[in-house]
Formats: sequence, structure tokens, C-alpha cells
Amino acid sequence: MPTKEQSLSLYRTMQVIRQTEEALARSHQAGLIHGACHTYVGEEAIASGVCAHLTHQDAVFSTHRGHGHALAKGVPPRELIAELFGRATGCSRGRGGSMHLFSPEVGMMGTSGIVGPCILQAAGAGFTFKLLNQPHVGVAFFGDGASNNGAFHEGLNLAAIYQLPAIFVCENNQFATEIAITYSTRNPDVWTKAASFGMPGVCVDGNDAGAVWRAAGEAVERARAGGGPTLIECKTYRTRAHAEGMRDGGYRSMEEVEKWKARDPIKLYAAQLTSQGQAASGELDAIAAEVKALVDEAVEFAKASPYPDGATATEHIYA
Amino acid sequence: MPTKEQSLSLYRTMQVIRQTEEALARSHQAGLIHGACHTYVGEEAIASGVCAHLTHQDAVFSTHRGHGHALAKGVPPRELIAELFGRATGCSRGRGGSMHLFSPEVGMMGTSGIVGPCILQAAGAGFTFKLLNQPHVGVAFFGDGASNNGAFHEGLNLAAIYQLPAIFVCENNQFATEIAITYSTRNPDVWTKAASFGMPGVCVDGNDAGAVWRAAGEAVERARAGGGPTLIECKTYRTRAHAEGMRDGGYRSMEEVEKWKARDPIKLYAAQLTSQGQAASGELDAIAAEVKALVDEAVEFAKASPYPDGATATEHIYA
Amino acid sequence: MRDITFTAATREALAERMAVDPSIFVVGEGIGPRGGNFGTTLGLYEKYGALRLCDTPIAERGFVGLCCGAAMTGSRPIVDFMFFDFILDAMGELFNQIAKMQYMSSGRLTMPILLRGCIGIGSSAATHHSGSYYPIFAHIPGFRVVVPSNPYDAKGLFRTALRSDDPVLFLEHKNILHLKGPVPDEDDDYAIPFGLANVAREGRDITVVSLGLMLRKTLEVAEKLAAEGISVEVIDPRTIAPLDMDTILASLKKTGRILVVDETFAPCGIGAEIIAQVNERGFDDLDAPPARLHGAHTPTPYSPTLEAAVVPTPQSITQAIRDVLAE
Amino acid sequence: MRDITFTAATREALAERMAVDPSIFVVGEGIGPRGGNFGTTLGLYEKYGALRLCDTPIAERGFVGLCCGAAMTGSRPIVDFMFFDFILDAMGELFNQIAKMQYMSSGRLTMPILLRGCIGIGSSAATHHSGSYYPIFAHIPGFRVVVPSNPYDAKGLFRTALRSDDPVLFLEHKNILHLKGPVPDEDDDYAIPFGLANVAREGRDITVVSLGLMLRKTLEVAEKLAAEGISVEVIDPRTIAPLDMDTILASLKKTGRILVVDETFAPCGIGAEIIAQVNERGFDDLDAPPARLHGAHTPTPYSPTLEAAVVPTPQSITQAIRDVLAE
Ligand SMILES: Cc1ncc(C[n+]2csc(CCOP(=O)(O)OP(=O)(O)O)c2C)c(N)n1
Ligand SMILES: Cc1ncc(C[n+]2csc(CCOP(=O)(O)OP(=O)(O)O)c2C)c(N)n1
Ligand SMILES: [Mg+2]
Ligand SMILES: [Mg+2]
Repeated sequence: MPTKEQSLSLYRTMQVIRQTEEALARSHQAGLIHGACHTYVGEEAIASGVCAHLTHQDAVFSTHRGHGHALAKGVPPRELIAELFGRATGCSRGRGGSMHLFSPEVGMMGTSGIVGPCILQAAGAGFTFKLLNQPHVGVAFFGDGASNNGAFHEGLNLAAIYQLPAIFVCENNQFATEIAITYSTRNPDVWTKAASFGMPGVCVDGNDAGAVWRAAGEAVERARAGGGPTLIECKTYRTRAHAEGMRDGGYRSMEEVEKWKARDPIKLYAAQLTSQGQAASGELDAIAAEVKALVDEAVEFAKASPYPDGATATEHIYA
Repeated sequence: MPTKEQSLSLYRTMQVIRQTEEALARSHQAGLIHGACHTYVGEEAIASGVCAHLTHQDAVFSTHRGHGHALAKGVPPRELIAELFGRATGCSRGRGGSMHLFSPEVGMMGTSGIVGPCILQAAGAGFTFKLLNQPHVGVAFFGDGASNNGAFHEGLNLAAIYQLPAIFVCENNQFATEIAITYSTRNPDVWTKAASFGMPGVCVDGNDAGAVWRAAGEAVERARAGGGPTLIECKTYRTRAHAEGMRDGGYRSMEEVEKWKARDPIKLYAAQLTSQGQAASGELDAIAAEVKALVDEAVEFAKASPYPDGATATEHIYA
Repeated sequence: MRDITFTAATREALAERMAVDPSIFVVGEGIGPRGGNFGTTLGLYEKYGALRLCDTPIAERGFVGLCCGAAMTGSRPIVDFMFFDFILDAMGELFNQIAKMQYMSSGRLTMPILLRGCIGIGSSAATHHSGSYYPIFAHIPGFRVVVPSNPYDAKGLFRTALRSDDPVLFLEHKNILHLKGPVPDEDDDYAIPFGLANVAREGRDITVVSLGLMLRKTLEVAEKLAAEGISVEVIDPRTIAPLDMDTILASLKKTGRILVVDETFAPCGIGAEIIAQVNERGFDDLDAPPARLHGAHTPTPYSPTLEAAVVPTPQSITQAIRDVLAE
Repeated sequence: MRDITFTAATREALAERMAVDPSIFVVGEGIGPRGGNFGTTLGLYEKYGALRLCDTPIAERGFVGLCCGAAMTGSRPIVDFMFFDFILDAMGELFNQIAKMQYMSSGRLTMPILLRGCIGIGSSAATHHSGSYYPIFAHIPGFRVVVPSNPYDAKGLFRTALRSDDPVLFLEHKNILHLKGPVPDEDDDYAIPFGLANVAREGRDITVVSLGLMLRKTLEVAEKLAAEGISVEVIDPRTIAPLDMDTILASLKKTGRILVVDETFAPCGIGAEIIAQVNERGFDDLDAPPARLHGAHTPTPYSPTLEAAVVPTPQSITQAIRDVLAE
């Protein structure tokens, strides 16, 4: 069980992600975001619950839907927003945008516009940590769609046979863009596939921040202790369109979307905390308000930031 | 249960493979084979038991250890031997050698020097047959080593979700060159991995021709009937070195090799047939003798065949 | 003649052919009910169903390999990659299998597989959604590589691709997909053969060779320079494998000067190849060194200010033309 | 000086470096107890154990991607592909991840990863064990590409590769792996920087540029032609990315004629690139059109008679030189 402090921090992280994503969605409509924008709304409990156990030395590798992972790992909202605005102050200095978020300083080793590689790279971070006897872990966040990719098979197998300190977090939000997981595999229980690699696989309610926190805690502890990798499947749902500006009809029913909105991970966790008497609703409101100020300031910061100088476009290709 | 005729034909196929392989091994020592030569000795029951259920319209895709598959599918020994001798009369006209055996006329769609692709291609053949409503099946033969490759994961999943008429035959001879399957995966029971794809997976003694014949028969029948793909793991062992001319020590004990030689699939099947009274040993000896004549003639044919004309080296790159 | 978009033009060619050839099927992510991320298959699922408009998992290597086996056994697969960048996970299937099957079977197999995808730099798509890679496929034997610049060519070349028994890469620049252009009525069954360049604009002073989006930029520049009395001949090879050097060399004979403008990387690129062949077959026609202008040799950045700095622009194309003329 | 093989030379450099740098590890199939299919790691497993000499499953994409993540977090991976052909399944990890990490992180990450493999046509290895592909890696930004021709260079360049913070491709032609050549004693810590060509033979009449096995064939030919009074200067770039054009152009200035001999494919190949740069920077030094001689544009056949027909030979190299001299 998380301490009160841990619980509030977990709640705050979810608030930071949610409010930043909503600011990004508004900014996208306002034309401030030049490229794609895949929000994490509805899935906040996962990044928050997992990253709560990580230090800046632990290495996170993520995918196209990576805003939440970057924020939970410690990238300030201003650097994320500035990045999507294409500014020199962004976490990737304007080179990456939504799908290429780099902040090695805090162990955010990158998001990828290509689905799959993060799984392999997290195993690779685990390899370094084992090779150099460091107590850190590599963590990959990826979607249900990635679980059908060869990188899943090869990456989990390699992590298992070398018993690497790595955590594989599958965010099963039921769809890959508009393709249902029930179409793309006859076995939609991703966690069961860990058996193919002789690796522990667990399944949690991805909208229950506490449940994610506990499952991730066990996996991270085992990994740090030399017990090898874990696959964690988090059943969840994205409540916005695949990407901002895209349609959200046709492939899923609005009833389904509403059903999941009713299971909003932030509302759920707030209810838990208050009912368990871990926090008064006033405390939670205060956190939300503090975060709002932070995000508002971040948007202003990003708007005011300069674009990178075109003359620098070919720097840093080689060391 | 196979009829007597089927049993004898199964026995003969194993004899053709064994005697051809031994002729190739001798030819390799004699310097008649220009490139690599991976023999199938010890695994004959698998190709023979599976291909007994196939017509020339069924499509077989194989790998670097493909001599047995080509022969069982109907490639005459003379064309296989001539191919390894690099002659114009070879099944690939001298372009392929041991690892690139093509004979589309009999449904031998090719072996590959690259491990993995045959799995995908067999699924693809199944796709054609389903698309065009043809009662044929695609069959992939591959090793235990290939089961750790992403092609296994992606290919089996695709075949499963489209319910393609395809059979995936994993020849688990326990080693990938010198790497033991127990090293390369923590779950060496390849057949269990079918569960990840919601596909039936079965395990048979790959040295028991009758058992392979029965398992393959069920799978082929199901596939032809629209019941979708099957993964068949055949536990077996190669009793010669990974490739001719390579060492066979170090990574496995000679006791182990001897133990498996004692389970020689041809000897085992001969014993079954005679003990069950399906065949008199005289009949079996007659088959072996007939095959010997065939293979001897094939070697002479290959030796006497011309090399391809260098001027043709760049033909057939495009249609 | 009607004005339709590049994508609509290829969609017409596809629909027309699927109606008569039951062995054609399309695989890709979202090419079923959704009709394709770029609308490449819009409306076809309703007509031809889930098997012929076959949505896939995110398994590029897998479905490319599957299509290899399908093509070997009598069907005619079309792989719709959405973004062409995603082809990289399938390189093994492409270089070692698809490109080699006809050769290794000494002509007893054909490989009628069409691979299409959106290429090019623009719209802050960033480095995983901006790749083109066509020089690589021109380097490797066994492929036909098509890079159309307008709807008319797109439809005519797509028709040829749908009848080809060789693997065809059909590459569609993201910034021209939605542009409209004149295309003959549907009953006109024109087709454009591979390996036939188009003289997109006639001129006397210099030959400029370019493809896809760059061809359009080059035409703009040529128009402007005409006002100055500089007469630019613009050649659109349309396919880079096969590459129609005869048309390029005939133009050079006339102009004596040549520049290749291409968005992809310079080293071992299409500019280098054309320059090498010019040296081999047209050296004596050169009044100035043949030149090339390429995109910067760098991954593609996201920010508009950076992105604009890594592609040839009307300004840099104009300058490159002036430089060759000044030699 | 001792005479040791090409493979022994790189193995010495590797062993020496592994002893001082604990962040180096090697992955590959059979590079552990077996010591590598070509003996590249012979004896090292006994010294450094299973984690640093790490045998892998057949999962090229997987372990290349793993090494990407490892390099990003502070170790120095070496991928030993055995045959370089097997790299194709990992192209996505190479082009979209490994080559782009330094750029996308704006220099906050380094990518010290060394990828090595056996290349080249010979010994009837057939089409899945004969690939070279280095022009493709020169085309894509982000790689260092090394193609040594002798044991001395191999050791000196391998040493540089082991200290490089960029991804390095180290390509070893199958027909020179076992050839011996003079290499300084182990205590001599010479290294050869990337981007520095070697004038392998001085001459006056023509400059011939070639790499790896072709460099050796070219030297044979130059020796023979010298008897006829034809003086051939032979340049070995040693690395094609970076490519030392200054040395090549200096030679051209002297000879006025240039030929590129390369085993890999011509279209968008290394010959085309060198010719294009010659046009850009050395056009006025040309007394004859620059020329190229490449392997045939075809998959690699198995049979000795066919295999011999698809690679440059002493005869075809000699003829190509005579042709340029005759211009
Ligand atoms: C290799 C690759 N193929 C295709 C795409 C295009 N694409 C972007 S997001 C996406 C769906 C991803 O689904 P999932 O992994 O479940 O993540 P989610 O978007 O649901 O979070 C696809 C197919 C890609 N980015 N990479
Ligand atoms: C993609 C790829 N990687 C590596 C190799 C080199 N190789 C050839 S055979 C072999 C072992 C194959 O083992 P397995 O699949 O079990 O087949 P077996 O040889 O045991 O029949 C390897 C690694 C290859 N041919 N293809
Ligand atoms: Mg999803
Ligand atoms: Mg095996």
C-alpha cells in the first residue's frame, strides 16, 4: 500500500498528465501543434503507477503515445508542450515533436514513432544495468497493437533468457488506431503470452492507479533484486480519438466510450483516496488547482519560446 | 492408421532421404559440393510423415536444412544432387545449391538460407488458397531456432486471425547450430506457444514416422476443411554435424548423439511395420535396395551433368 | 478529362482492376472499413469485403512475407504501408526473398506484388514518417520503382503496376496526395509503361531532372526563370528502376547542361547515378559539370524552421540552376 | 611485425580493448564458447564469460534493438552478424533508431555500437550469404562504414571503431578473412582514423579506387600492367563513410583518369558517388570520362560458373583500365 504522500504524488502525476493533454488538445485545435498529437487521456494511471517506482537512473522507452510517460518520468510540462509547438526549448529541442520525446537527464530515453523498438531498447537498458552491476531497470511502455509485432516476441525472449532487469508494460486500450485487439489476435489476453518466454505475466486494471502501482512495485523490486523481467498487461481505454483531429466514430460505439469515461482513472483514484480516508477532497482539489497553474504557465512558456535556428538542422548527426 | 501401401511409401520416402543425404555427405567429402550442405539425417520421419498428405498443389516452404523436404515433396534425387553439384540440371538450375531448392512444379516453393521467412510464406500460400477457394494448404518446415524469431510470432498470428489453411512444422532437434534450445528460450516446448495465437498446437515424437503421419493428417484435414492452421512441434535430433565439414563436438555429448542414433526413425519404423505385421523385413530390404539403385544413378547423373553457362547468370531477374 | 486528386486517381485504377481480377487483395493497417489512412482504399471494403481488403496487425515484416508467399502461389497482393517508413522492418523479406524469387527459381515463379506507401518530408511529420528510401530500391536488383508527380501519371503508372509480374514500389509524396490534376475519363484505359520519362517542360538552356514533389517545385522555378529568358527543360523520369536515360541524354544533347534535383540523400543517391550515366554516355555533350541538388544528409527534424532547412526549395533550386549556367 | 590473418588482427584489437573497457560486450550466434563462425571471438568467452560474449537466439532484429538500448545507457555493444546478410531483418532498428538517436536527442545521447559481418561473393555461398550492402549504409546519414582490405588496416580501423561514439559497420570480405599480412607487434598501439584513404600503389597514368577484396585484385592487375609500362595508382578509401575524396582528387589531378572498381551493385552505388564528386570537384582534371566497374546487377548465383560471371575479375579490371586509357 502506498503511503499518503505516495498516493497524493500519484494523484498529482495523473493530474499533470490529464491537464497537460487537455492543454495540448486545445493547442492542437488552435493550430499551435505542427505535427501529430496522440493523447494519453484515460490511461494516466498506468504511466503514473509505474513511474512512481522509478528513479532518473531507470530508463524508460516509449512509443507514439508517449506524453504521459515523459511527464510521469519527470519531463516538465513546459518542455513537453514546447516540443509539440516545435520550439527550441522543447525536450527534444524541436527536433522530435509528439512522437520523439527525449530527456536522458531524467531517464526518458525516447519515444518512437515506430511501434515496437521500445520493447527491444528497454531490454537493452536492462542488459547495460546487468553488465555494469547497476541497480536500475529498463521499462518499455507499448500498446496492444505492438504485442502482435515481432519485436514483442524477440524482445521478451531475450530479456527472459538473460534474466534482464526490465519491465514490459502493455497498455491494452483495446484498439490499434481503429483495429480492435480482438481482430488482430485470437488471444487478446496479452499477459498470457509471457508463458512463451518463461516470464511472469500479470494483468491489472489499467484504470486503477493503486493496482498498477502495486503490480509495478513488485515487478520493479524483482528486477532490481536480479529476479528478471516481468510483463504487465494493463487493461485500459483511450477516451479521445487515436490522434487529435481524427474521427472517433465507426470502429467503436459511443456507449463504450462513455462506459469507460465513467471509469476515469483520476475520478476512480480520487474516490478511493477519499473513501479510504487517505485524502480529503479539499486536498485533491488543491493539487488540481496547483497543477492547473503549472500547466497554464507551461503553455505560455511554450508560446513565448523561440523556434530553433534552421542553420542548426544538420548538427548532432555524429558524435 | 496408414494403409500398408501408405506405410511402405512412407518408409520408402525415408529411405530416399537417408540414402540421398549419405550420398551427399560422401560427395561433400569428395569435393563435389561447392557450397554448404546441411543434412537431414535423423529427422527423415518428419518430412516423410507430413508430405505423405500433400499433393503437388500444396505449397511447401523450407529452410537451410531442406533436402528432406524437397525429396519428400517429390523432387527427384538426381535434381537435388545435381543442384548441390552446381549443375544446370539441378532443381534450381545451379543457381541455388543446398539452401535454395526450387521446384514449383511439385509444390516445392523454395528453401531459404535465411531462417524465418518460410513461416510467413506458408501463411501467404494459405492466403492465396483461401482467397481463391482452392482446397490446398501451405506448409512451413523450420527449426527450433526459428521459433525464437519474430517471423514465428507474426506469421503464426496472421495465419490464426485469418484462419488460413497452413501447417507450421517445427523440427525441434534441440540445437540451433551449437546453441541449445534450452539456452535460447526458457520455454523449450514450442508447441505451447500456439496458445499465444489461439491456434491448436500439438507435440509429437519426430522420430516416430507413424505419429508424425497421424498428427499431420489431422492438421491437413482441418486446414482443407477451413478449420485454420496448426502448429506441430516434432521433437527430434540431427545425428550428423550441423553442416558437412563442421565439428560436432563440444556443444553436445557423444552419448547423447548415440542415444538418438539408437532411436533412428527408419529403424524404429521398420520395427513397427514388421512387428505389426504390416510388412515383412524382406519387403523393406527390397525397398532399400531399389532406392540405393535410384540414388546411385542420381549421383552419376549429377556428375555427368554440365555446369550452367556463365552467360546466363543475369537472366530471370525480372519477369 | 476531369480534375481529381492523386489518391483518387490510383483508387480508380485499383477499383477498376479489382473488379476484373479476383486474385488482387490489399493488406495494410486501416485499409479495410476505414478506407486507408490516406483514403487509398476508400469504398472498396464495402464492395470486396474483409479478405480482399485485409486489415492487418502491426506486423510489417509478417504481412510482407505473407504477401511474398501469396504472390508465389497465384494471387496478386498489394501492400499498403500507409507511411513508407514502416517498410524497414520488412527489408529482409524484400531484399532476400521478394526480389530474388524469380531469379532463384530461374523464371519459374513470378512475383506480382505491389508495395505502396506515402513518402517525403513535410507537415512536420518528423523522422519516422518522412522517409523515401527509393535510391536503395534502385540499388538492389529485382524491383520496379515508381515515383509519380501528378494524378495523370499516377493512374497510368498504377495501371501498369497492377499488371506487372515484378515487385513494384509505388511511392506517393505526402504533399501531393491531395493535389488535383486532369485525368481522362474512367472509360479511357490509357497506361504509362515503366522506364519512359516525361518531358514535363521543354527548354533549351539546361536540363533539370526531378521526381515527385521536387518535379513540381522545379516546374514552378522553370516558369519564373522563363520570365528572365532562361529556358529550362524539365524531365520527370517517373520510374527510377527502370530509368529512362535515353530521354535524359537526348535532352542533355540539346542543352549541354544538366542538374538533378531530388529530395532524398545525395550519397549513393539518384543524382549520383544519373551523373555517372551521363559521364558514361553523354560526356562529350557536357558544356558544364553535371550537378545535383539533394535534401540535406540528415534525419528529418520536426520543427517547421528545421524541416524547411533540409529540403530543396524554389530558392535553392533556382540557385543551383544559375550555378550550372554560370559554369 | 608479424604475419597474421585479417580475423586474428581484429581479434587482437577486440581482446585488448575488452581487457580495459568493461562496458564492451559482444552479441551474436555462436560467438560464445564456439568463438564465432569465423573465429572472430575465439578464446574470449573463456576470459570474459557468457554475459560479455553473449550467444543469442536467431533474432537479429531483437538483438540489434537490444544493443541500441544498451548503447543508449552506457555500454558499448558489438554485434557480430556472422554473415552480414542477416542484418536485413534489423534495418528498422538501424535506420530509424540507431542512426537517429544522437540527432533526435540533439547530441545528448551517443551511439557507440559496432556492427560487424562477413560480406562478399565467393565460395558458392549463394545469394543469402554473399551480400555486402555498404552503399546503402553510406546513403543513410548516421553511420561510419569500414571496408578494410588487409590485416594491418583491419586492426588499425577496428581499434578506431572500438573508440567511436557513432554506429560503425565493419565489413569483412569472406575471401580475405583468412589471408595473412604484416601487422605490428601487439605493443604497438597504432590506429587508423576513419576517412583517411590509403594510396596502396603509386602510379602516373590512371587512378583506380577500390575496396576490400577488389582492392587486392586491382593491385594484382596493376602489377601486371606495370610490366607493360602502364602505371596505375591504386587508392583504398578504407572507409566509405566518411569518404576521403581529397586523396582521390589529388590522385586524379596527377593521373587525369579515374576508374572505380567495386563488387557491389552499380546503380546508386559507390562508383556513382565517387564519379559525382569527381564531377563536382575535379571536372577540369579529367582527361577522360570517369568510369566504374561493378559486380553484375543480379542476385548471387551458386554454381561456380555463374558466380564467376557476376564479379569483377582481373581480366575485366584490366579491360576497364585499358578502356579508360584509350579514351
Ligand atoms: C511499425 C509501425 N507500423 C505502423 C505504424 C502506424 N501506427 C501508429 S499508431 C498505430 C496503432 C498503435 O496501436 P497500439 O500499439 O495499440 O497503441 P495505441 O495507439 O492504442 O496506444 C499504428 C498502426 C507505426 N507507427 N509503426
Ligand atoms: C536470419 C538468420 N540468422 C542466422 C543464420 C545462420 N544460421 C544458419 S542455420 C542456423 C541454425 C538454425 O537452427 P534451427 O532453426 O534450429 O535449424 P536446424 O539447423 O537445427 O535444423 C543459423 C543460426 C541464418 N541462416 N539466418
Ligand atoms: Mg492500443
Ligand atoms: Mg534446430
